[in-house]
Amino acid sequence: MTEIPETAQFDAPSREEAERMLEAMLFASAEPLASAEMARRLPEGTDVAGALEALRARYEGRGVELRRIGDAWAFRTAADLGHLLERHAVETRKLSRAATETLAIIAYHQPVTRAEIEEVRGVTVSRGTIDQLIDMGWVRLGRRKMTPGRPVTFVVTEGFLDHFGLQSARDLPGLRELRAAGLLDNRPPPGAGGEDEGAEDEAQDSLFGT
Amino acid sequence: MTEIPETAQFDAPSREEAERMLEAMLFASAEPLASAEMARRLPEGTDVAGALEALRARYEGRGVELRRIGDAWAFRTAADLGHLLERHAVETRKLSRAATETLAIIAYHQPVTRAEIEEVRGVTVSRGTIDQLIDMGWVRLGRRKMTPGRPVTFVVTEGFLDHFGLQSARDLPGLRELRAAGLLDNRPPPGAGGEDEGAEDEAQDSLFGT
Amino acid sequence: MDGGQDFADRQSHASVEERRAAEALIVDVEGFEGPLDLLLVLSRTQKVDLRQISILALAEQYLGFVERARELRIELAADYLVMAAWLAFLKSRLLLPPDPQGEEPSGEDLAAHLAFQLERLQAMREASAQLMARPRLGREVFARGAAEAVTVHRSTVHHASLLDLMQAYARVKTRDEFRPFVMDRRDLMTMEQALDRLRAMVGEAADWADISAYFPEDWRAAPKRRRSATAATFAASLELAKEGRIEIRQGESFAPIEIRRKDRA
Repeated sequence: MTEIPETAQFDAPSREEAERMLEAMLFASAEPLASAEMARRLPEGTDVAGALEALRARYEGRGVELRRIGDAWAFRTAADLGHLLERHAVETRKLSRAATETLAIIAYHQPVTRAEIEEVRGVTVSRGTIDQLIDMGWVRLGRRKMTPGRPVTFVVTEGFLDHFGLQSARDLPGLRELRAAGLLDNRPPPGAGGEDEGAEDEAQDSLFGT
Repeated sequence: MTEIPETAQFDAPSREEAERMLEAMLFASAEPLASAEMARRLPEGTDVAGALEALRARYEGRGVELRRIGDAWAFRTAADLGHLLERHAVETRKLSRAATETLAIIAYHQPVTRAEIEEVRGVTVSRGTIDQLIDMGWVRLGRRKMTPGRPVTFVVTEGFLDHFGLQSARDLPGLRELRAAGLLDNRPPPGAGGEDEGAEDEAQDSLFGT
Repeated sequence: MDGGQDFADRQSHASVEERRAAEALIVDVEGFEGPLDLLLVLSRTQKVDLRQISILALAEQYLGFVERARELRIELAADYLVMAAWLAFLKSRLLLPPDPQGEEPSGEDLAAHLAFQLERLQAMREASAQLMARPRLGREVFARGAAEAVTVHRSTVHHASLLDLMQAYARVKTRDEFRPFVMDRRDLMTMEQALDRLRAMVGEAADWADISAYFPEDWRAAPKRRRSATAATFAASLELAKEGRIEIRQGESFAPIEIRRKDRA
């Protein structure tokens, strides 16, 4: 297939006009354009090399620059402005169930060792869960326990109290209050995250009569 | 999702620098950028409107021009250079006469109900016609009309303005003449209902801001 | 409307031509977008500004068209016939003196509205043509070819409410109460365990003693473990009694269960 230069029948454009044409072509092209290719699309006799050089000079120091890449040319964002093409988006996500439970145990039992947390939760607590809580600034290391092995303990931070609007960790409502407030969950079905409400609670409470 | 302005901590840039920054952002984007979005990405206190105006003047008559499209801005190749760029042209489905007429009626009469479109065209408007215009991103649903049945209205989109190179719906070709000739009035057939032209006119006035 | 006289003139020398034109139109009926479109095309044959067209003449032309279509046995859509009926009505209104009561809209008003509709449709056609003739994005005007996408750096902030926290704690604290017993190996003494323990100890048991005396130290306090130890030890003692190694007694219902070594005399 032969390309018929669309504009070959016209006279060679002025330098100014040649620059405009190259500007438009380079802007619209998805890839760097070879100068030979640009020459083919411009009226015969156009000083492509000269116009490209002029165009490059015109854009020097601007927000976009005309760059030569091998035999081809392309507009590129000025290197120092790359940060404008980035955006920081912060997404708020609910804390995972494991993390919330671990946090709750630390808050209610502090200072508490990892083994104690596991004892209460009935499952092992992954290193990552506690790290996450520490990263969030809600949990920090407390004093070591005076028991064999001198295990580290975890306590909640000022930031935690602040976030949850508590004066001190002692302000956390007790189990009895939780139950009175209808906050006690029923048995979570194995594997499933059971966040079900009151009705069943009541039934189970009377059944087990605690 | 919360946006953290990346550069908010810096001082407002000089006009020259603001132009560079806008140039980079606008050049990089194929879609029009809302000025609010650009302001968000620039240091606080940047005179975005002023810099955009300066940038537009700078590019006037070049091969690439800065266009305003509603509240957004975009670089676009100059219309007279299209012949050089035809190789990039995306072959779009040719619109039927029904579709182009419906589009024009929506653009000139917006916000307009389907019944009103049918009134102008004298035939029923098939569901598919409006769907096609919506699919193309040229038409969207507007507010419901405060008339019995609260019918939905159709309006043209920013994509429409972008496609047809219009800054706003006020710039539609011949709009002023059509209005002056009363051809955009909603004139009910004699004997059908009251003379409620006043309210309609007001709605259109505020839309076209004349 | 100035229709009447004008129309009579035209009809005398233009009717043949018009009839021919109408026939040509009929062949083309599929190409029209409804009666209003057809009326607009017909109005062009009057070769005047749309504001000056004779609606009466137009009505005549349209009715002529419908008439020809009937003669040629061409099916016309219902809306063409509705329009024909309406135009016949309009024609009569235009030709008859206005109703002195004046309740109904006058023929002039109706004609004026039809003229307005035609003019408006024509205007929208022209507007649509002008719109389509504009330099269009992707055809004559182009966007940035090598768009650089904005990189979005996502970071996540986790949050929890006090309610989440309390519910989590309540969940943890009540989980034990509802844990399926098979999960609770720790707090469960099997009969085999109790049997092994009892076999080892029973040789010394010359005197009656409560079976709870045989529980391991750490199975005595916690109620759950104590219950399990009770059940397992009781079952084990039944087993040993069956083997003839011990004796069991209970003073009354719910009284402590006691065992002692059975001496094989």
